[in-house]
Amino acid sequence: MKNKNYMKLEFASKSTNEAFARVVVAAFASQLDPTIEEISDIKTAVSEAVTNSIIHGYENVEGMVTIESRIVDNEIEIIIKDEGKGIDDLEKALEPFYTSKPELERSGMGFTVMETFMDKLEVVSELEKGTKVRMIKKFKSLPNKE
Amino acid sequence: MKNKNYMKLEFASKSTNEAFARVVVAAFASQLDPTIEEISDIKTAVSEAVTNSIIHGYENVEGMVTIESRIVDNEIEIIIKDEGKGIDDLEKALEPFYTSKPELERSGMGFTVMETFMDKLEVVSELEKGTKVRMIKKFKSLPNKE
Amino acid sequence: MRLILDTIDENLIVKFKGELDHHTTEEARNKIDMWYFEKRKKNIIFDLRELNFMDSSGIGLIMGRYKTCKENGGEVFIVSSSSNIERILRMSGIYKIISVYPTVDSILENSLEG
Amino acid sequence: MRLILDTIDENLIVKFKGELDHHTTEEARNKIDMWYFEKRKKNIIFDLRELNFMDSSGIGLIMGRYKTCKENGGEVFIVSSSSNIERILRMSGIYKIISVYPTVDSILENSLEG
Ligand SMILES: Nc1ncnc2c1ncn2[C@@H]1O[C@H](COP(=O)(O)OP(=O)(O)O)[C@@H](O)[C@H]1O
Ligand SMILES: Nc1ncnc2c1ncn2[C@@H]1O[C@H](COP(=O)(O)OP(=O)(O)O)[C@@H](O)[C@H]1O
Repeated sequence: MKNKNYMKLEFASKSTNEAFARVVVAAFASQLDPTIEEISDIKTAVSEAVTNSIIHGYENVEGMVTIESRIVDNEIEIIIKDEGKGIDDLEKALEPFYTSKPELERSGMGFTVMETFMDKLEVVSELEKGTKVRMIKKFKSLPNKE
Repeated sequence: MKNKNYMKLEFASKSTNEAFARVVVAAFASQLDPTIEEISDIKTAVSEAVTNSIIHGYENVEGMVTIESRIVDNEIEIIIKDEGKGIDDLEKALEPFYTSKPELERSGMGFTVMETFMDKLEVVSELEKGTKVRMIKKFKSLPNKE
Repeated sequence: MRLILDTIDENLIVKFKGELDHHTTEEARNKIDMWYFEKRKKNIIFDLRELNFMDSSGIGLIMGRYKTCKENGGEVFIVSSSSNIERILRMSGIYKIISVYPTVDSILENSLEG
Repeated sequence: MRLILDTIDENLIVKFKGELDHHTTEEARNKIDMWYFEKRKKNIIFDLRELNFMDSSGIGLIMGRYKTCKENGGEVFIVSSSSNIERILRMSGIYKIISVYPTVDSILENSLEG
């Protein structure tokens, strides 16, 4: 039997919700019996994407961030979306160490972290429309039986 | 300054998600610095409402359960909704010990638990449309500053 | 949730660890009943001390076993110490028909004396 | 997140407990800089051993303090032992410019000798 599950979370783009978002995705992923390292990878990747939506997408104006997640067998898909200002030059944005906000002491490592800690990363962005980050991770463990 | 926050969660009506729903609401409420007892009250009330949507609303057919939550100052509002079969006789349903599913060993205490553990409970239901439970709890603690 | 089953004399001892909700009661119910009947026990002792969450599904589970035990001339006992679990047990009125004890031993001593 | 600040000689020791993300770095940054300048310290030692989460915001915070220290003729040191934190530190290339030690004492001994 296929192990399947789905959830969607929307929340206000407040920096207090970065920790909340991590807890939610980690709790959802926990049904896959992940290792501590796998959970840490997912929490870090989610934290990067959610932080980006809050500080780059909405630039601290309040908007809504959406996280959608699907589990199929031992694979988790996580989509993090905002309707913020979007990314002008996506290729440059994806480069390690590039940041448009050095004054906020951003390291420019966000996308690199997501890419390294997850198995797959896709970014779609449109100026003035928003940004959508899609990540996939395959877990080593066998899924829990229902 | 007013302490305000908002989140909305949708998930598949699977019984594994009962624990997930509790964790999410507890994590969201944790910004109010609740006591262990207050968190336990909220987790129990959420568990009752979500379980009802899964077993009574959808009768184990898969549908979506929605939890919306708002924090304003030291008050949390939690709305749990399904688009399941709805409740025929709401007055009877709210009576302690009444259950339409004694064969599943339901205790008929769900609504009584929600009422006792939260400060306010409102139920709206329409046959074949679904059920919406709205609960409010005021926390004793002062809200965290941002 | 972890379920630990044990027997002493004519008692089945059911120990829960973790969270007891609708999902986990479904898993526990069959195992408890199987042990109760296969090992021909009379009484069930629910040890709830290591449970950190229980909702009304747990009440339903205990009440269901209460009926089974009564039908077989047995009794149900509860061992509990956590205040959160106590609150829902008290609310449910279950203490009107089932006695609560602080330890498993205090039940066993009592039933030996009786 | 809890931030514990301490000074030994010309070193400011910054100890984090809990989770270091964008939200909590914002809280920590001002306090660290205030102590650094008010107490006229030269070096900063980041003790990350009790951190159970850090994302790239933490890298940004450390790199920012690295610049400040360099401008004031000082240095930055890291104390770390958790493998999860190690992974993001290594990935960021921060170890090319900042040295990591297993304990605070091993840094203090080193700088005394040096
Ligand atoms: N959700 C987003 N909305 C708008 N711009 C974004 C978003 N995410 C990333 N960016 C842009 O891409 C750049 C690189 O992102 P990232 O690698 O995460 O580094 P950092 O967050 O440290 O700047 C950001 O500086 C920003 O200009
Ligand atoms: N979301 C729902 N959808 C349909 N029926 C419901 C829903 N919630 C409650 N009910 C009805 O109300 C009755 C009483 O609910 P409750 O007090 O929670 O007891 P229990 O869940 O133990 O049956 C249920 O048995 C069911 O008939």
